[in-house]
Amino acid sequence: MTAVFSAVCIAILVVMALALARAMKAPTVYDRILGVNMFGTKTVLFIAVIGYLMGRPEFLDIAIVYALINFIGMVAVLRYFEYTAPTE
Amino acid sequence: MLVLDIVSSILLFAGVFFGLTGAVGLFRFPDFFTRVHAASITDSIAVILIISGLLLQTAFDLNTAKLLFILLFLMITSPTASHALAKSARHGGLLTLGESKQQKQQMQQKEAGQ
Amino acid sequence: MAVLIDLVLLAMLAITALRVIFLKDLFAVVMLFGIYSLLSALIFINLDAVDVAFTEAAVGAGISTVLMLSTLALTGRTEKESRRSSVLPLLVVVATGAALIYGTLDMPPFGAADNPIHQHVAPRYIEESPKEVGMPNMVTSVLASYRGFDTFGETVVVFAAAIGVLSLLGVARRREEDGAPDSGLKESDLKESGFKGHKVLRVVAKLIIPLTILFALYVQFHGDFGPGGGFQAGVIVAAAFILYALVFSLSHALRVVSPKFLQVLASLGVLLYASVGIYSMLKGGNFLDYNKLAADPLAGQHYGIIIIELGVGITVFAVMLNIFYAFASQVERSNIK
Amino acid sequence: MSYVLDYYNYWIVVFLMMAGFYIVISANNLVKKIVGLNIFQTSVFMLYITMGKVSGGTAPILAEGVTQYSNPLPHVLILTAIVVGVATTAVGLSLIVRIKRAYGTVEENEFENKDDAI
Repeated sequence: MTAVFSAVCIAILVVMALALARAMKAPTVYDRILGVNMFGTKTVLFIAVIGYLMGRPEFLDIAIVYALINFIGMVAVLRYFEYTAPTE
Repeated sequence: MLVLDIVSSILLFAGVFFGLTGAVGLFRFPDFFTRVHAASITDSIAVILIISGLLLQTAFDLNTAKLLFILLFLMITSPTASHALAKSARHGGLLTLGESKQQKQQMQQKEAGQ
Repeated sequence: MAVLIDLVLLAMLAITALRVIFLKDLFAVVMLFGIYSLLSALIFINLDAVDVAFTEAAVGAGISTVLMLSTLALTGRTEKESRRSSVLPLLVVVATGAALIYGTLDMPPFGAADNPIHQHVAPRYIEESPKEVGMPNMVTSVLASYRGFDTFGETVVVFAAAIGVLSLLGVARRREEDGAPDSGLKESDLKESGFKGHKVLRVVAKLIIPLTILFALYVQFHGDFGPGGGFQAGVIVAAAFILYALVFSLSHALRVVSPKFLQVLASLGVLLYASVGIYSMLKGGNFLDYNKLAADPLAGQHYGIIIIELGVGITVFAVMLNIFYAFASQVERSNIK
Repeated sequence: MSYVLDYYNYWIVVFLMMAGFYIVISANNLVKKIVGLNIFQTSVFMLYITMGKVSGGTAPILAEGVTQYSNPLPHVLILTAIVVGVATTAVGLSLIVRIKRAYGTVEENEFENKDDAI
């Protein structure tokens, strides 16, 4: 099972790298936010999988926090656009 | 036990496959709205598959409950975030591919008319 | 495997930092900073620092982003092109960096068990703290018991930061308490703000906020057994109320938890912490000597840690929310003008 | 290779520290300076946590069948530092808001010019 978890970890890392690339080089500002959002979701999954990989799955709490806090960050970003017109 | 391992591996790999597909879609799709579509839908299915793959590895304890909570929260927040993002983009004046093509055509027609 | 993950994550972190240097769009900088904090939390998990990752998770993605974005809403979002040459800063940085790299070569190798840092007090914490304090989570025992005085200082620093922000930006006030009608915000204006069109967001926020607060309570009281504790729980509760303020407008949030109440709460938390210390002195021990709190020293340790973690949680919650109020009311005011 | 692995974390820490330092001394915009300070700060956190890691160890939360734990002391120091860090960042940002109100700009060279004009 460790091999499976390792493979999954690496694959999620690849997805995260792609999302990071999108967030760094984005055609519109919304693409940037989309990249960040995707990065956040994949972070949650990565934390969950890495817990099983390291054999201490009781640290899933951190994944729960991310699932909740990511949403708040997202809302804050969208709220920010109410005040400033998005350019780019 | 072995069967469970195999099933959970299949679920995990399927989830990862969808995650990768979404990431590719994030780059290959032509405009923002198609990209939201690619990212958010694959996000949801990847979350469901990977978390259920991990669920099969737990022996009904606190970790099972935590994983279920993660699944619940992600199923609620991730589509909502995508929806809100797409809606903001729409209100912010972003055009879909078809609309921007139309606009271009109109511009060209105007130029041709002049 | 852990080494590989470490390599990849640190490389991604370095690339993100490099990109931040060259971006002129400050909004993009803040977004990348959010990713930066997610990445650093992952690295903390990979390096076994789960409590630290927890704190970074709660602080980095939520509060920091919100505060920076509200500052950007007030100050504008693009950095102007600088006419100064960047040669001198680059030279200074390269020289300092080279000196530091040279210095690292004398550092003990990463991860070796016989490094000097693992020789001094750490073995005692690892071996004795489960017996002396009676808690599985060594980080909590060291934080709250062995280094309780230090943590008290940190709590006071957080409290002082709140005083600093409030004296710089002023206390957020509701319309009713505001004397001058022209300087204050109109109730109707405030009702307009908030996500009026986002029905889905409102429903989901209503669902998420109680769950977040419930989870924060779990974090607060489960901190003895797993990752968590007062610092993290306080930040998470504050984040829940921030979500409320963002989705349902600031005036609603001010009505639910008023800034006055938060000021009282912030000082109450610090006082709760200090009173445990004083009480243990009255009982004949030293300041923050939990062994004297009950007949059984282990039970005393438990009481002491639960109470001071509660004090920390209350203070951190009140301070973070109050800081957010101060920034958000500035944003609303400038927006209405 | 093992030599590189032994020092890789430290080198990245130095790189991040210098990236943050460069932003602080070269950027004109004060908000960006704060971001630079935060990057610098995180590099210090990373250094502490790196030093606390024991290879083969696990998180310092008591578990059955585990003998090797990582060092809990750096974790304690950094945990409080993160919360204090965000509180001090808030103070810095509120100073920026006041500067904006007083000078109308947050670009360093511009408000320095205004100061000189007075």
